[in-house]
Amino acid sequence: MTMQVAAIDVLYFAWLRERIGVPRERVETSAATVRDLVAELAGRDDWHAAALSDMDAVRVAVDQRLADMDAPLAGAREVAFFPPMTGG
Amino acid sequence: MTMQVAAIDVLYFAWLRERIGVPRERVETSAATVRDLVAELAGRDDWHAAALSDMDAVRVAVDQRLADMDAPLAGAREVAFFPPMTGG
Amino acid sequence: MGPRVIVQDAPFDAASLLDGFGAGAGAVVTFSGLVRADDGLVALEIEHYPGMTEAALSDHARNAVERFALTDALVVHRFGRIEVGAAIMMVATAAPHRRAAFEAADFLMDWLKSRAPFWKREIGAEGPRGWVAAKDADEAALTRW
Amino acid sequence: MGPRVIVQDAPFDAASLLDGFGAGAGAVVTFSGLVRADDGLVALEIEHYPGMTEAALSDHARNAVERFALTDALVVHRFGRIEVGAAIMMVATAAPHRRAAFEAADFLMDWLKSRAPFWKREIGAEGPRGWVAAKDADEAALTRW
Repeated sequence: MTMQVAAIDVLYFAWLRERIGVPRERVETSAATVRDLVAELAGRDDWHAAALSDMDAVRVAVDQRLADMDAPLAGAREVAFFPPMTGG
Repeated sequence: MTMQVAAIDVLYFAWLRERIGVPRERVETSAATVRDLVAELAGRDDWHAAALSDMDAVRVAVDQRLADMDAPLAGAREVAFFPPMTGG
Repeated sequence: MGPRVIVQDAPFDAASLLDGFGAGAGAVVTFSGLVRADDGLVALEIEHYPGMTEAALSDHARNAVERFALTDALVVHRFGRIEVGAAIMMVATAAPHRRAAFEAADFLMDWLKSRAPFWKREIGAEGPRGWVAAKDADEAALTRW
Repeated sequence: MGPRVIVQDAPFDAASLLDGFGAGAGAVVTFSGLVRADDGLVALEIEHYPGMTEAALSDHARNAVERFALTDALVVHRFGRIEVGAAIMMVATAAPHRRAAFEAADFLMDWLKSRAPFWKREIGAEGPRGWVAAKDADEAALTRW
């Protein structure tokens, strides 16, 4: 299987946005799943590592739909990380 | 025990009002309970008798509070008979 | 200040009654009952028991306030002729949190359906029809509380 | 015509949004969530996920319409700074009968609390406080449906 490298927009909200320091960034990645992408991002710097260290406290959306750590990223354009929602 | 004769306003609502033909009437009665009063009223004429023949289909209020057939009438000024309520 | 209870034959303006309702609360629930155009119905005629109606609604609204720790409650119910599409009644409840506001509105409605002295008659194009029969389900609903 | 979904930072006028809502229905339920002045709170700041928010609310409102056979549904949610006493959001549901209208509003709220991409932060007189933590109870409430 060939490694596909794709450009994905990664978005952060609420305290993830604050701790990572940017609301969004474009990453070139060959990550096949959300879990792979998290591992890559956590390797970027201490802030990414800290924010993504406890993924039980983080929710994920792939192309604006809630997803889990095993969700495939083939064809995905946008992945968002955020805390559990507190709407209403 | 002495028989107390009292004047009580008897009110009828909805189909009881229509079948009995009046919305209210004043009765002189020595009825000790709602059950006694119903027996007296049913003896007045065929319309009262018909309207009060099935008390399972009739609700009662004594002095504007829901009551049952055994409720005492001592001191009562107003007794109302009506079908099950259909508010809301 | 107790809950507000309104019994009237005139239409009511929900928006103005709710203006400022629930100030300071975190959750406000309203329920409105409207006349549906079922089976060629053109209106409902609602009879009530003047005096008992107001007292019973006030008692029950106070019960709801106490039981669900409401910060505000409102009950409005019309009588007389009510055209299809118009509102028959409305309850509103305010509480710090949503669960209490929802449950109190539900509780008020269950009680209103079978314990408030109102009787509905249907009016068709041909004139008055029979009195609406009480539903066993409405009576049974009261056992939830 | 699908349910109406509004996501905006400006305050909304509940009365005008509800004008004509639920025409033809027998039962209309509304729920409004307001900012409470707890612990010296002066405002909430609400962050959202533009694009996903609107899509998720629309999807869920359509689910509610289908599941509870609603005749109408409305979801309004603000973002940005919202002062104490102001409305954060409102849902409204219309159905032939009250049970469906109540349950649908309750369902929409349970979902909104933990599945719609909004995040609340408290603002005190001293400035921004921390992000509001999600409640286990809100997550658990979703298993009711």
